[in-house]
Amino acid sequence: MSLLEALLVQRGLWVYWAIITLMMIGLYGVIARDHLVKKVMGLNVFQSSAILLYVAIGKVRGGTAAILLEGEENVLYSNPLPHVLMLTAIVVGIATTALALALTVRIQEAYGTLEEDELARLRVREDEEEAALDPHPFDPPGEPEDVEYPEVKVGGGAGGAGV
Amino acid sequence: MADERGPVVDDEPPMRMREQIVLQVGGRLLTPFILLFALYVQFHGDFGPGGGFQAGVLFAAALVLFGLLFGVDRVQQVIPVSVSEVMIAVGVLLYAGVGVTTLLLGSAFLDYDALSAEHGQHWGILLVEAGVGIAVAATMTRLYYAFGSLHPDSEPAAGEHGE
Amino acid sequence: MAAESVGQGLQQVALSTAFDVHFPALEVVLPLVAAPLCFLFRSRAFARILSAAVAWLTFGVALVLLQKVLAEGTVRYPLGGWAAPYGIEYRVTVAGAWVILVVSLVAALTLLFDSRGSASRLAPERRYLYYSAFLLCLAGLLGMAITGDLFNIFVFLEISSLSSYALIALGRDRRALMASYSYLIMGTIGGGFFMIGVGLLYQMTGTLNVEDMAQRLPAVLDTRTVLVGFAFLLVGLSIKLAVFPLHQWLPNAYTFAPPRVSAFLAGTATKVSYYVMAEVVFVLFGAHFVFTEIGLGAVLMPLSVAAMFVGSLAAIYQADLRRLLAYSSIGQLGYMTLGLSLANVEGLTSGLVHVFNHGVTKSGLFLVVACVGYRTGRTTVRSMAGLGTRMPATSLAFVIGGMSLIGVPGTAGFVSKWELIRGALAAERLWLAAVVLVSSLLAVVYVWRVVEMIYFGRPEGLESLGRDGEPVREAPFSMLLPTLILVAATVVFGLWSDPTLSVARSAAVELLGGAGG
Amino acid sequence: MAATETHAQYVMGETVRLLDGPLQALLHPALPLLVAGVVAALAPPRLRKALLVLAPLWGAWNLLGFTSGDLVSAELAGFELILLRVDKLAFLFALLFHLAALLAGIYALHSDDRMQQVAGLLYAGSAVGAVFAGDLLVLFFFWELLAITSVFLIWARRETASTRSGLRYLLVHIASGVLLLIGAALHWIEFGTLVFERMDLGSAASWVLLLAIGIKCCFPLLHTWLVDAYPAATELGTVYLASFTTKTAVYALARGYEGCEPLIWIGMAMAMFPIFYAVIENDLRRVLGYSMINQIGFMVCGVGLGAGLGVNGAVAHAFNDVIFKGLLFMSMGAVLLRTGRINGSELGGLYKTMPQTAGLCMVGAASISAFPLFSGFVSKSMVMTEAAHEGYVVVWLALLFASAGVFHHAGIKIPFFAFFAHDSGLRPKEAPLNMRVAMGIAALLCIAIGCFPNALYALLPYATDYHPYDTTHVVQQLQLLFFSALAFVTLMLTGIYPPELRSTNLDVDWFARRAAPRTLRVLAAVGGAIWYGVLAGLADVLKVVRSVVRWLHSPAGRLGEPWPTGTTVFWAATLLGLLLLFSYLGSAL
Repeated sequence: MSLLEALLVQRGLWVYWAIITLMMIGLYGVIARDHLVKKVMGLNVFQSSAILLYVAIGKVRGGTAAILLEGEENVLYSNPLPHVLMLTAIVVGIATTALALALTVRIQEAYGTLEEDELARLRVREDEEEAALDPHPFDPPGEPEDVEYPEVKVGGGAGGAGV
Repeated sequence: MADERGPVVDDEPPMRMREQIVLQVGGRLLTPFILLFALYVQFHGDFGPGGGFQAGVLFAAALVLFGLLFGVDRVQQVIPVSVSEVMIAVGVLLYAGVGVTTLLLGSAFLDYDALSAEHGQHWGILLVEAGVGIAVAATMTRLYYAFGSLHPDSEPAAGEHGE
Repeated sequence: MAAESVGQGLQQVALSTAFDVHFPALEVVLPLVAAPLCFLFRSRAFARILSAAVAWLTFGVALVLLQKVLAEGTVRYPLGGWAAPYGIEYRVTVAGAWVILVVSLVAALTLLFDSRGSASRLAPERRYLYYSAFLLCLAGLLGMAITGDLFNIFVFLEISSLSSYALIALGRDRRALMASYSYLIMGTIGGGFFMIGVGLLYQMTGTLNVEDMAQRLPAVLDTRTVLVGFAFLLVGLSIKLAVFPLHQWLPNAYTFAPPRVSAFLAGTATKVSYYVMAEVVFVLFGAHFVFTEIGLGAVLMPLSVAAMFVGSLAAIYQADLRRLLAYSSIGQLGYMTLGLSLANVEGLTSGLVHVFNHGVTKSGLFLVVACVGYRTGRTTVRSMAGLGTRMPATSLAFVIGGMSLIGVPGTAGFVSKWELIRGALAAERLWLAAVVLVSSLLAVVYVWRVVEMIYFGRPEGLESLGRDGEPVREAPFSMLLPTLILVAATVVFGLWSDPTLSVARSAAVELLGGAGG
Repeated sequence: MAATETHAQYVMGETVRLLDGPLQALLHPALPLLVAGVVAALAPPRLRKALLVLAPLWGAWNLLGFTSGDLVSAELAGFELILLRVDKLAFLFALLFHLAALLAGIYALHSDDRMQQVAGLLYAGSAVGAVFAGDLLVLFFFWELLAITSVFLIWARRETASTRSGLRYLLVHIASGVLLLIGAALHWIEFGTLVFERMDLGSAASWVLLLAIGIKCCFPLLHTWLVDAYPAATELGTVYLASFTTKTAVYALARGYEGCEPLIWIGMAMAMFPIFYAVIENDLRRVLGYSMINQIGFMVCGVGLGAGLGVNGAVAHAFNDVIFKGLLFMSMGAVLLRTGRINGSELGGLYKTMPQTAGLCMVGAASISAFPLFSGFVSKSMVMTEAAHEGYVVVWLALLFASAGVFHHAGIKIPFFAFFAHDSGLRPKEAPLNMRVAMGIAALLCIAIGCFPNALYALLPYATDYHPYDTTHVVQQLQLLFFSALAFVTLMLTGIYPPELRSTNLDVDWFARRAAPRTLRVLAAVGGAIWYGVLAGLADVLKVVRSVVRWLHSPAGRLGEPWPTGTTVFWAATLLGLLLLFSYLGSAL
């Protein structure tokens, strides 16, 4: 069996490929997009992949919901625990998204933009203005000056030149 | 430095929405049923799939739908911002209160058997789920208020209280 | 405030004989219940008093728990009465009790700190939200250290993270918003990784209980799923722990948060993650698997060393005191992870004792900066010019805290560094000991900059005037008291290191399975 | 070996006493000065001045309560630390430091500079602490304290140049401290103890420790900090600096490396090479700095020659050197204070208005040149006698040459250029009274020790019956000095020696003829060029390191600036990938 077959055709494994793909899409969104809201969307996709992973874990082929039915025994249940856990994860996701969006609203109000590179520029300028109030002893503004050599006297007259 | 723009989200789309007769009539018809269904999911949670979280979301969905069609102010006539905030706290406290009660009754935290030997589990679940439902519904509503009524000097979203 | 806390305290004492079995739950439930109460009553004064009282109560409970754990071994508490592998179990170990002690102590003292002036962007009438979020954060951090259920750790992690994002965003400077945003992105990814890791391990073992899983894992350790799960867990925690290349959310978050939040988070948030990481590495997977079979040391050790240097070097260049302290935190966290990566008793002891020592020191220093900010209106290094005579107590507090950061003998910082060097020598890595010493020199430089400014700097022009053009005076007593308590603690536990060291050592021995490395 | 036996006698003492008897009532000898320093930091000027004089007296009184063999130890984090170990060697140095602190304290009375006065007291206290340190960790603590407190004396001048100098000074001394700590760690690993005792060269620890001490002791090539920093300090600061740091290092050498032969050769080199630099130097305080290295050379040599006369000579010379070098630095400080300049070519003719200072300076000059009846004579001759006695002819010759060189640059050049020579037209006031008092006491001591050396000999670590005033010594020394003086006078009178041309070499010793100056200059040039090349190379490396650090870590640097969120997430993903790869590979192996 080729690797591809092993990975794709083997029953049930495809779902993990889907999850990984989803996760990578999400991470890519966070890494590559500059717009803050798009980053949040990437984050949501990433979280969904994690949620799907749990759902996939709990699913049992042919299993039903885990409800005790009278008179029936040996029923095949899906594992409800991961699914229940995901309720919490979804709550967390909503809270995160809501908070992130609230922040973006605030950022838009404060800076008038949501592009991260622009925001970085603005913030750097703010940092520099602050730093300008506080010149650093080891790092004077302007050109980095040369290291001062320890004073060495070499010879007096003919022998050599003082430094 | 920040260039102050106008309102971030303007009122235009909801205004237009109010003129959609079909949507308005449909929405008005659907809202009570969604609310009822929410209650069903809430109370049926004892026996089958469902529970406070799903119910809360459904409840909030009804309010959000209504708000989208008729404006946030109309929903706020029914459930003012302050009420929604109080409900969040009440919901969480209901949940925690059951736990503390069991604690004070001498059992473990959230050990429902302490409430009543026979029906302890029932009552416990019922109360806890009610707490969750109230908290979730109120939080979602509050989130909708926060974003739905955005204008530059609005209150910050209370997203961090969505737990 | 006092009456309230004493009243509750008395109640506690009366109940304690029969009630102390519930302390593990109470530790988390107290702040968790208090948070919505603050929200419900919408009163700033009430919220202040309640949160301070609750924080002191949790501190008291933590003390009792620690004593109990030291006397009786691990304390277990089944939530909802469901026994361990099925229900969620709260499990207080020595290390866990140690961490919650630090967290609750720092919380209690920072809440005692009377943050005046408009430190946060909330309108005064909505300030209660701040305390609500603060308590939630506290509950989350305590919960992470107490619960014995992996998914529960994730939930508490998110509770504390979400509330800390909100708290950081409350900082007055608008840069706080971006700081909070990037922390949010990083934190969520970290939490997500953690959750995925837990899911993969659950898939292989069918349990979420740490101890139960630890028993089942050896059978499946050689599967790739477990390896992947481990990697996800570790990276997720590394983000929360600000391990070297993943540290960049931290400086701005600590810099622009409201002063008390900086002090609280700097003393606690990363420390709890450190504990969780130690638990995952040593309890869940075991030192043998992590360090011998997959050789994590080869990854973690260079990163820790890099963090020590990157953090300290960057701190040297900072103009803002808070950012200076934040970068120094990155360096100090490097010492802690280095201790963990040594995987011997001395190393882990140094890490765990540094949880306390650094927590106390750094919180104290952030409070010092808050005092300076309140009086001078600025928090740059330059704003410390000539404070030696005008704010003598605050200045002295900074000097002592700074000495602890350097690791001068007689301060708490020395105790942990000494232990770390012993760990390095015990692991026969002489160069590590040398590296630790050299990096301490960098701390000398950045601390010295400030000290020089305090005692030899001359305020120029308008700088001689403080906030609102008033002359700079010593900070008010209500701000000074908690600051001085924290700073005094660094000296007290620097000179009298037996209690901290012995607890940390027994926690380390316990984590390492009593085998002694 | 006889050497080690006698050594053991005084190091071990008779008994070990732990905090009983008179010791209980006494403070650690370093405490009076340290406490006074801390109090002075907060005290008003008047009280501070009183402390400057009273603290050394108090400390000395306290010190006199100790006897050899006293030992105080404490436990810290599982280590037993010997905070205090008293024997004759440490006692003598401690006494010396108190004396120096007293002289410098009196000398400092006219000033109101809190920083210098506080730093001076703390500095003296740390030197006292260092000589009583019984183990390497305690020594390290005081070693670093010494560096940290003394740098303020340089910074106190509050000029850019002195700030830079001070930073370099601090860097060098912190490095020395770190080396000491590394040495201590190695020592612990190798021998399982931290007690600071005589050790044999050979173990890694001994070499690292020698390097650490060597930096403070100005071994050749490690000496630059001294001539860099001393002239940069204030007039008061240099007096303090000259008394403690190098002498503490000499103490450490005497304690740890007594009788190690390499030290003889190192000492010889130290006695020789600074002469070339001193001759061509214009800044009179820097001249004194070079002569200081030269004098330490004698001491190092003495330590290398080993127990008995060698170590005795080294210690005695250290004692005398602090006094007469202090005296010379004080007189130059007075000149600097009154005229604001210190270059030989800009001074001259000051004897007209500063006669007392000039006279006192000449007493110091006579002492350093080892005139009979002055203090230098009674100690320097011990070292030279021992060198000859042990059969080191080359060393003896080199030291003789060095003596002549000293006479030239310190004995003649300093007073001549400052107070006589070509009249510069400056008419400054006489030095302040307190300075004259301090110099007067020092001068009296110089003469007293020179005339009655037995009091000093009684304090020395080894019993001695040495008599400096025998015919051979006196005649030989007088020959050396008078011929030097004769040559100098002849050259002056015939106009061959133009005082303003500072490059002209006046090494008119007995052996060097007219060709010598040229040779010397070429030697100095070649040596200097090589050394300069090394330094420049180092400086380039430093520059690169610094710019790399700045590029990485400054707020605008790659690692210092806040990364965009995406970058951090990218690193998270990368780390995850790395870890996956790593654990995969690790488990595959």
